[in-house]
Amino acid sequence: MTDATATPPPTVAPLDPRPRIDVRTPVFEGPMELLLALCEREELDLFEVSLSSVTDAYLAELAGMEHRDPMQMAEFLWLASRLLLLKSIRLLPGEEPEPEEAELLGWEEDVRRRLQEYRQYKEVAEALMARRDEDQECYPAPAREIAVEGQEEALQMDALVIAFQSLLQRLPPRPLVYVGRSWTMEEKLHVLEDRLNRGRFDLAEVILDSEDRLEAVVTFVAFLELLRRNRVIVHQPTRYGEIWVEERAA
Amino acid sequence: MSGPESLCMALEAILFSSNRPLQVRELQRATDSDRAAVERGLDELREALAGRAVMLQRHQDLVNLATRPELASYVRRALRPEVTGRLSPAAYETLAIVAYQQPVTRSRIEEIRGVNSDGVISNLELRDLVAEVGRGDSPGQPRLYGTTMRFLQVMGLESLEQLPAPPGPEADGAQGATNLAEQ
Amino acid sequence: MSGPESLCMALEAILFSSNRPLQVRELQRATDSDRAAVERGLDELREALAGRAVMLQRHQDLVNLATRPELASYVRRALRPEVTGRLSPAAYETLAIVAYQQPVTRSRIEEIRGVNSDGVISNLELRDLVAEVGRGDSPGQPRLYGTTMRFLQVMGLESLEQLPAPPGPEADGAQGATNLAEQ
Repeated sequence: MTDATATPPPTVAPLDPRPRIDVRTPVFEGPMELLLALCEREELDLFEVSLSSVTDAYLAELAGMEHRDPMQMAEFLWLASRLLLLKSIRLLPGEEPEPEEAELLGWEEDVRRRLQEYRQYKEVAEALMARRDEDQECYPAPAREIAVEGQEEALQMDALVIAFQSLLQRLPPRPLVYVGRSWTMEEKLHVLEDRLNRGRFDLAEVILDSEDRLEAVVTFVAFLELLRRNRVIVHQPTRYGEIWVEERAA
Repeated sequence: MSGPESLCMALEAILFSSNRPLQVRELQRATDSDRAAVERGLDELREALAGRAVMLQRHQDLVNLATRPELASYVRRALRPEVTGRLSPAAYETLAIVAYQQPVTRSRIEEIRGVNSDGVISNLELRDLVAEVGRGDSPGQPRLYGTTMRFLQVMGLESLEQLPAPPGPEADGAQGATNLAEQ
Repeated sequence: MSGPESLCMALEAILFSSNRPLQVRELQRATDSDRAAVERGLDELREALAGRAVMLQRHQDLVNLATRPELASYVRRALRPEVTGRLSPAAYETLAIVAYQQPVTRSRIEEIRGVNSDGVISNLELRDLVAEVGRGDSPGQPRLYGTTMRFLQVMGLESLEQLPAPPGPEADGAQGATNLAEQ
């Protein structure tokens, strides 16, 4: 886990009693993984192998490991002790195994079975990893605007005027010392036509671009003119939402 | 809904417009159709989409449209979608176990891996690759984990059925793994 | 690009994945094709889509896919609750994080919330309350999210400076407020 999202939220970290040693740098996360790797390195057949034959390699790896989480280290050490026991039994052959030894031999069978299962998932994991590297992602539909054009109820003119009035209140009145320019409706018509060429626009946004209320009124009248000339269609996808103005298809 | 053909069209329009997977039930409600009709419509849509750039993804009761895996590089070049961070080998291992054993408990995952897997599982949950899908019957009602639609998307699969034959003592695990890599 | 058929497929995949109209030039770049080839591919795609729920729209140099208008009522029925329903507590939480920490990455949001936030973020995008405002410098160039004009309208705010003081006495919050005020 080398990614940033794996880091716990900062508020949680101090509560964790375990020392935050990075256990990710060593190759082996757990004893099963190490054991499997050793069997593969020694080219031992998992179906045939006697685990006592990997004991020395296991102990050597363990000795070379960097300091790590004591809990995790305990898991490695526990397996090491079992392996040593197993090896000592195997070194003294011939005698009838005592009950404790029989239990240990059963344990070996169990570990071999688990190693086989683990190896299968590890192979699937590698296949998934390879697939991921092939750049084969499927991209789902993005958040797109829901096409409701032509479906909503006709926009009422009074609703439009109310919307305009509420916009007006958000614009400053004409300042005492007037420094802005004054607009004619013809000029504003050109501005709106320009905007339409670039695609649809939000009426509120255009009106709020005004320097003062007078300019807003001129813009609004110019917009009404476009509506009257049938040059634009207007729709409001949600009540009290944006009022979209768009060029009417020729 | 006037006919089976238009149901298929309506389903396509809805799925095209939705930025999240939809449940069959939601599709029923939106089209005033029963479950069987929607399932037929989805089958029809799947066929209609053959040879097109978009395919129907299905994960249990969820459906969505997504681009075909072999076209990923074009989408990436055009739109630079956000790159999902790399996963660790431990994460892939856990993902493999969840994919084949779902619904699966944390303790079963840990039994197979032989190590504590809390951190890995919550990382996979955070990335929406794995999710809690219910609670087990055993004492303590342990959480059950399964893969998500996002898992299918990241791996470029239409459904979980496209995963190779499950590994197991009877099947040859290496065989399945090879198939997956070759797809 | 191996052939005209796959160019048509690539164009469809790109247009499907895009949430905005794309310029012909962008399509050329993503597919390594000249203008004439892309135009032919688009013609082909238009034909392939005949009788389907989705159509190719063209406005001057801009192209995009959209559902056919006669299917809009299904789309609205299926997805209206998402756009107009009440915001969930999770959505408010996410919105608050975006408002105070913007521009903010998805992973930062998830770090604070502690859960996967894909769904919530895309719902907020759908409602036009948050939007992508750029890309981060860190590996993978993660999307950066910020609030929109519509957020201000919905909240009855004239500007982001009118947001109440950010939560948390810690330096991090104060930092955020300063950044916000400076924007």
